[in-house]
Amino acid sequence: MLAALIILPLIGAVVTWLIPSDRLRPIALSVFAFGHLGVTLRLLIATPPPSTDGWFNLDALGKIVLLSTSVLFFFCAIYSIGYLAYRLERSNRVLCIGLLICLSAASMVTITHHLGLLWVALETTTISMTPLIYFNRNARSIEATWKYLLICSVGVALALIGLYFLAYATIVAGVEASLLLDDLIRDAGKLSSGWVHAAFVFLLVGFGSKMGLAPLHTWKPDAYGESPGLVGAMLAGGLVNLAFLSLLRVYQLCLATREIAFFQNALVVMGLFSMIMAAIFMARQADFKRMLAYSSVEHVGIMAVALGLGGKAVFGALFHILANGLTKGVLFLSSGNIHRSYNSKSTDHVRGALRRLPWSGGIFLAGFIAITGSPPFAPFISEFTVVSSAFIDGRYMVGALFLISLGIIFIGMALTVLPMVMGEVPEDSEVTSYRDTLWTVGPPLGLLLLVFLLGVWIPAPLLTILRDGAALLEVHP
Amino acid sequence: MIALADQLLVLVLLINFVVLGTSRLIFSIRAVAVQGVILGILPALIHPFSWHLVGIISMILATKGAVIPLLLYRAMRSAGIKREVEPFLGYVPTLLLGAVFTALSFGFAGKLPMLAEHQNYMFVPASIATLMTGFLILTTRRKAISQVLGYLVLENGIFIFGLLLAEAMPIMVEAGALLDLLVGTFVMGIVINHISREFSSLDTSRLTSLKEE
Amino acid sequence: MFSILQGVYDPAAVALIAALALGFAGIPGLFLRTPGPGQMCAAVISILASMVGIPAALVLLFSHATTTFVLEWGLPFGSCELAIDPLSAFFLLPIFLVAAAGSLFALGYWPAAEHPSTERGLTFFYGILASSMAILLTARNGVFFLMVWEVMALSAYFLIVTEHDSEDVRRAGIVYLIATHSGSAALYVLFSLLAAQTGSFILPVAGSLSALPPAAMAIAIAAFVGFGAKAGIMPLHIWLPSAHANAPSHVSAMMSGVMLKMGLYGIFRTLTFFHDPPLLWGAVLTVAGISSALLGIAFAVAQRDMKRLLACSSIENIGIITTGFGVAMLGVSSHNAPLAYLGMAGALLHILNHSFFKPLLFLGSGVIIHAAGTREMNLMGGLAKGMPRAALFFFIGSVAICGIPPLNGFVSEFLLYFGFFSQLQAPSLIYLVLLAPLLALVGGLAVVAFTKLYSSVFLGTPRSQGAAHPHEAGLTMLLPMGLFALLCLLVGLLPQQAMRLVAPAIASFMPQMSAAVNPAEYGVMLGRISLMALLLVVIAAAVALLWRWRLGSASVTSAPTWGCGYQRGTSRMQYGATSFSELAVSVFNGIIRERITRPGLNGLFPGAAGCGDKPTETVLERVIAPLFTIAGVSFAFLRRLQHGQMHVYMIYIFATLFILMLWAH
Amino acid sequence: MTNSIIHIFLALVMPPLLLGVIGKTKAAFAGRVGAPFLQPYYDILRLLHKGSVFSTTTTWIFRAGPIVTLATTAVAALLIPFGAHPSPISFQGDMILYAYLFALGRFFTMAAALDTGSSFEGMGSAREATYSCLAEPTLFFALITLSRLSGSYSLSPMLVNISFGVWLNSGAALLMLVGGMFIVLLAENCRIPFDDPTTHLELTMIHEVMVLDHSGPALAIIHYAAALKLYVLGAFFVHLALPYATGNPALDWGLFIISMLELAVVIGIVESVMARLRLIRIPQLLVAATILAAFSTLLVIR
Repeated sequence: MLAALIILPLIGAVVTWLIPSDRLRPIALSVFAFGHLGVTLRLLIATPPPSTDGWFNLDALGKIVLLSTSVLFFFCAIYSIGYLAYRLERSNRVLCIGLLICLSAASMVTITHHLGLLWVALETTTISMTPLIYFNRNARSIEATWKYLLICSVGVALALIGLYFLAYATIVAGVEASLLLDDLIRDAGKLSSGWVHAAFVFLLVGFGSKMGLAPLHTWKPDAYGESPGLVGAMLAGGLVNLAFLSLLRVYQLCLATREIAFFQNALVVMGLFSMIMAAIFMARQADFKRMLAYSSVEHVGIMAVALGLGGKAVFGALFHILANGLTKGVLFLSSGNIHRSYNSKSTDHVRGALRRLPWSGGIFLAGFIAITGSPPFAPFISEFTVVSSAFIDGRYMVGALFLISLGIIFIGMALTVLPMVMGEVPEDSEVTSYRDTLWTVGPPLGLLLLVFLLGVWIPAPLLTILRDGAALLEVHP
Repeated sequence: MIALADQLLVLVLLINFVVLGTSRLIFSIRAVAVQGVILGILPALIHPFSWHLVGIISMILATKGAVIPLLLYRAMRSAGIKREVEPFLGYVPTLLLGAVFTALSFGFAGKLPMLAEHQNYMFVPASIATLMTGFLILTTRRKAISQVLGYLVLENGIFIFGLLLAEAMPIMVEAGALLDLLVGTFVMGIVINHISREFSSLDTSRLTSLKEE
Repeated sequence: MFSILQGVYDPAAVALIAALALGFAGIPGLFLRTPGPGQMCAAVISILASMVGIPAALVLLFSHATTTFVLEWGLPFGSCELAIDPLSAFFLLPIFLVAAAGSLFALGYWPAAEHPSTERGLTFFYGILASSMAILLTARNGVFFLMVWEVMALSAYFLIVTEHDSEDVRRAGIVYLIATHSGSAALYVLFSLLAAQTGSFILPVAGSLSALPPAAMAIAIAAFVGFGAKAGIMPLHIWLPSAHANAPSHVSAMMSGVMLKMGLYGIFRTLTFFHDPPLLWGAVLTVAGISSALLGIAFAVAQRDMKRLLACSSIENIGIITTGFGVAMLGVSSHNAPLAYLGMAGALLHILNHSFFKPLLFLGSGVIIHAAGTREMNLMGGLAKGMPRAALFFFIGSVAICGIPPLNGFVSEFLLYFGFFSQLQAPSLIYLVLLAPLLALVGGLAVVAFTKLYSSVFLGTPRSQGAAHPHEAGLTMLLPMGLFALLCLLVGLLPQQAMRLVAPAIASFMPQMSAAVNPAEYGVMLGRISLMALLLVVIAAAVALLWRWRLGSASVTSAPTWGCGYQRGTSRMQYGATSFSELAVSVFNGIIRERITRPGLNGLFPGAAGCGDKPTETVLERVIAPLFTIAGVSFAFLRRLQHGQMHVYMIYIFATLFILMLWAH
Repeated sequence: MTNSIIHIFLALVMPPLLLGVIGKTKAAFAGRVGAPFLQPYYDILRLLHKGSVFSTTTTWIFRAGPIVTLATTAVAALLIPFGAHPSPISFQGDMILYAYLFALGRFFTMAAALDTGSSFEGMGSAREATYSCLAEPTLFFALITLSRLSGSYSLSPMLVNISFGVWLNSGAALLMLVGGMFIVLLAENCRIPFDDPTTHLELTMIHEVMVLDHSGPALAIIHYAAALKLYVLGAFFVHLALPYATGNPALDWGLFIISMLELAVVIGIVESVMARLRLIRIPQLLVAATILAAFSTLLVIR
């Protein structure tokens, strides 16, 4: 059953490769996405036991990321039917194949417990996304692609040497050389702290740059800004979570090695730094897709802070995986529609979106309210959990900085988003063929409803999964 | 045999300095190619013979020694550039920094516990030093090609470290090496060719239109 | 969801259902093709809900009991409790009243036929706003409270930006949104700290926490900032004037009449958690209150935009209420029961009164905007001729809000005054009595502001074409105004009855204090007041009759106003709004600083020239805006970090790695 | 009971006499014979018999103005004690009502003035508005001081309480209070140096210009109400300045009447020896009054 997660998308990749028509391909994509979603839900309900060699084990953490990725991918796939219909000027074969390969690798990341394999899968997602960012085939997009590729590759390379350090630590410790999470956790006590520390640093920087923690985030605004809406959604809502999952694995290891304090502090510092950076760059942002990219930087920061705080905040971190992923989907897809309709990403040209695109504009506005942590939307739950546990645990400084940067970000984002959606459409604004249709509006709307639902009611099974996940990340005395 | 390995590692370090010091792209490409070849030989020295090993070695020699350098060479020709003019940091300072980092990496390696059989060999320092060299190139060079070269050197550093693990977990090392080198660098090659088509130049200082005013 | 509502006869359940019904009022309209019926149905639903809800609230108020429900919800913040105690019930009254009146008023003021694009959203969010406020009062779980609070704030935002085509409206909306969101941040802190104290997000019961630990002080500060920003206490009022001015009038009525009170409710509720609070808290509230009263009314005097004037006077009234509450807290801290009782009674009664006359005035302003097509008082005049009834109601409101007998405003201020004076015999805090002259000054300025408002709008002759042909408002608009005017009169003439509404709320707020005083004596006092009010009416009637009789026997002629010899007097030469208040404003010069643009006249025969004035939003324009500019500049500097040069990005990575390495070892 | 009847009788009949006395005094200073003491009564009666002219601009407010002004002043007259005799109506907190009754009257007067749409009357009411709200705090400081001295919350006790004994104890406070209240008395009743009831230049008027358009009975009511206001505030002032009291009721009534007349004479003298202030100076004088009263309050409550 687990294998299906990996294989199904690969089959899909082959099929879409064979399909000649640019109109049919997205439909096939959606079909396979639906299949994947089905398998995912099936797996969440009836989880198979870990594989005997311990390489594959779909634990609670994996489930959360898998769920968010699969759901987001499903909606993106549906969206692609409507969206790519407007982009028939160029073939979408590479796009569809890339997405499916990425999905397969992503599933691999979520189900494996072998750090090496996890790393390989992660690298695969990075590379499979490269051509997608270059979808628009222009100078700006090639630049974005280049930066994305080089920075992420360097980052992942660093992660690799981090893993090597870890492995060498096992050899030095004289225990069975292995990168299986469970073995490592078992032998964690024996590993020499020198290598382990070095490993953690390299892994943190490596996965951090993939995740986009400041100051390793520099590729994000370019890549998100230049890639199509749905690719941006997958990057911000999917890949970010995969990188975060990898960090969670490292975190589990740290817990076992009792070296957690340094790692936690590092996470808090980097997280807050990311939030502040995002705050600075979001104010007066003239390009709304770049703004969304910085918002993504902010939210990985939130997750990092939450993880670093530990305790109750970890629940917030895990829930934020879902909340952030889905909300980012809402924002990127609706902003993609707005971009299509105005044929511009500049907030100087985009005005009165509520008038021109009542649905997309409204969804974008709602997404903005959601992502800035206002109830009744899901991000509120996670962000409030983080804030409250910060204050309850007496980390007043962290809590205060957290709130302040949230405040600045809200102001900056409001000053960008509200003028976009409100008011009159400027006369000189370009008139394009784009109209809101069920296919382009339905997916973001569906995601929005999910975000709202999770904001007022978390289903009991999901709650248990989240709690189990949090339990995996607690200090075991 | 393994004593010879150490000599080769010294060679690797020297090549690092060559790459840091030269301004002619073609020359540094060749240097990196040579480095790759050396790295290809190294496993043969430290591991017992096996067909598997032969496969690995030939693969590495092919990619590091031939394919990627050729790719870069073509890109360079198509873009019609010969040398890395005005780097962000002059060659002499770069060399000095390289020396400093090499020294540092020896120190760093000294602090870490080693297996007895690796104790008096310089795998770890060499790998760290190469890694740093790669970084140095990435941060000081302007041309996209030079940056790919930097990435390659960085990879070589990692690869050297991987040799220590080769018998403990071969799959891991190969996966790492192959995925990174083959796929990663290969894709980079493709992207570079795209860049040279877009800009008819590989000067990444042209690739700065995406920024905040 | 409400599976727990067994026995619908339970008044608390009825009140809750009515509250929810308010929320659903606007929903049918969203799905109807033609806009008209939706609005009508919304009005009917909310009126019915209020007819059910107000009696239920009254029953709960007088029952002196607290009813608690537990709501199952899927969120990991403990159980979600809803409870209605007399304090909540007291605050429920104005919500139901204003919601019903407003939605009826909307039928005439914002008819769906004329505003097809905006009406649906307006009606929908109006219901949501009312409902969320009602539910807010019942929330006893901190997180649930926050969620409802935000829903309230956001729906208010969408109501404010109904006419978002206009730049002013958008700016007002953004300022409001930023202000309220910053307030919410403070509330995050508040409820987190509370949870840290009690160990759960369930709000603690009254008097269960000690006020001694520093955390308590932090909680108090957070509450003051978070809720004060919503209530519009100076200097947290920045959003208030423009928001109230730019929202549709019945929305302004709802916001000013009810929503601001939610902030006060929050402060009340939070401070009830603590037993024997320190004097400082009361002192801070008192000072903040009296200064916002004074400055608020001073700003009101300076305004030339009718609705801004009303908004500023809201700041004043909130200030008066806060003063009363602060005094009450001081009474609690100093174990001075009469002071606590009078302060609280004054505050609560003024809350009630303000929710009568302020909606009346805002609805009236809506009628005026319909008639004159502007909010600019300098362009109006003489409207009373065309709309006598609306003018009468508006006049009642204006007199009432000045706190003048025989209307309701006087009663609540009277209680406060008496509280101050009674300090003269008190063992401590005698200096509180000095608040009386300040409050008197506030009253005097209020008279200036509202004579200015009423006269420049309704009296004299029209100052512009727009105001030349006013028409009487429709029944749906007059009915709510009449209702509020009637309530003002009733409370003014029968204050002791109004007192009975307040008593239970006080009892629930400070049981030991209200046990220590005998409300009867205040009842007697208020009885005298109502007697005097009646006497006043009688004498006035007598004089009027006498005059009638005289007029009957003498000749009555009518002629144009005597121009003191000027034959060519035009209506533009009247004393307008600005000129009327110019002298008074000059007294407060420096705080208000009207920006007056004078024409540069030169040459023997200068051409046509204009002269305008604009009162400054001192806090916003002198303090907040500069801060934003500074932040913008410094951010712009830091943004160079993202300059698109690859190798520097690499340096970032390298540096991070290096620093972390050093940190780790 | 009889006292109440006398009280009401005096309040109804005596006020215009004060105006007459003031007029006589000024005439005497000017070396004229001057109008008879009862002239104000004649004026009022004559006005009552005249017909009325109403501006076409006006609404019911214009007519309500005089009525409400008179009614409020009358009620105030019932609250204030005359001489040693407590007022007919007295209850806890009536001093607040007393202060606010005038506010009601003022509201209507100003509204009525603006109702005519005449720029002069608007000017007058603008001035009235500003000055009276500056005078408000002074009155309250006075009330606080008195309430503190008498330990009661009602006008009658707190005013009747003032005696030479009190003067001996807290003379300084009372002296300042007298100063402040005298200024307020003049300001509230629009006497020189604040306003000149007899000038003929509308630009300089405050109260008189507000009633320009009133005619006939309305004007009569206004004149009478103004006199009554002077009387009521005067009675308040007399309690502070001239607190004589003998046990004997009749004698006390006599003393009260005499002291009221004295007050009128004093006002007359002030009006004859002073010139009207420039309008810019008026707020300063009022603030000075407030400061005086505030000091007296601080003296008694510290």
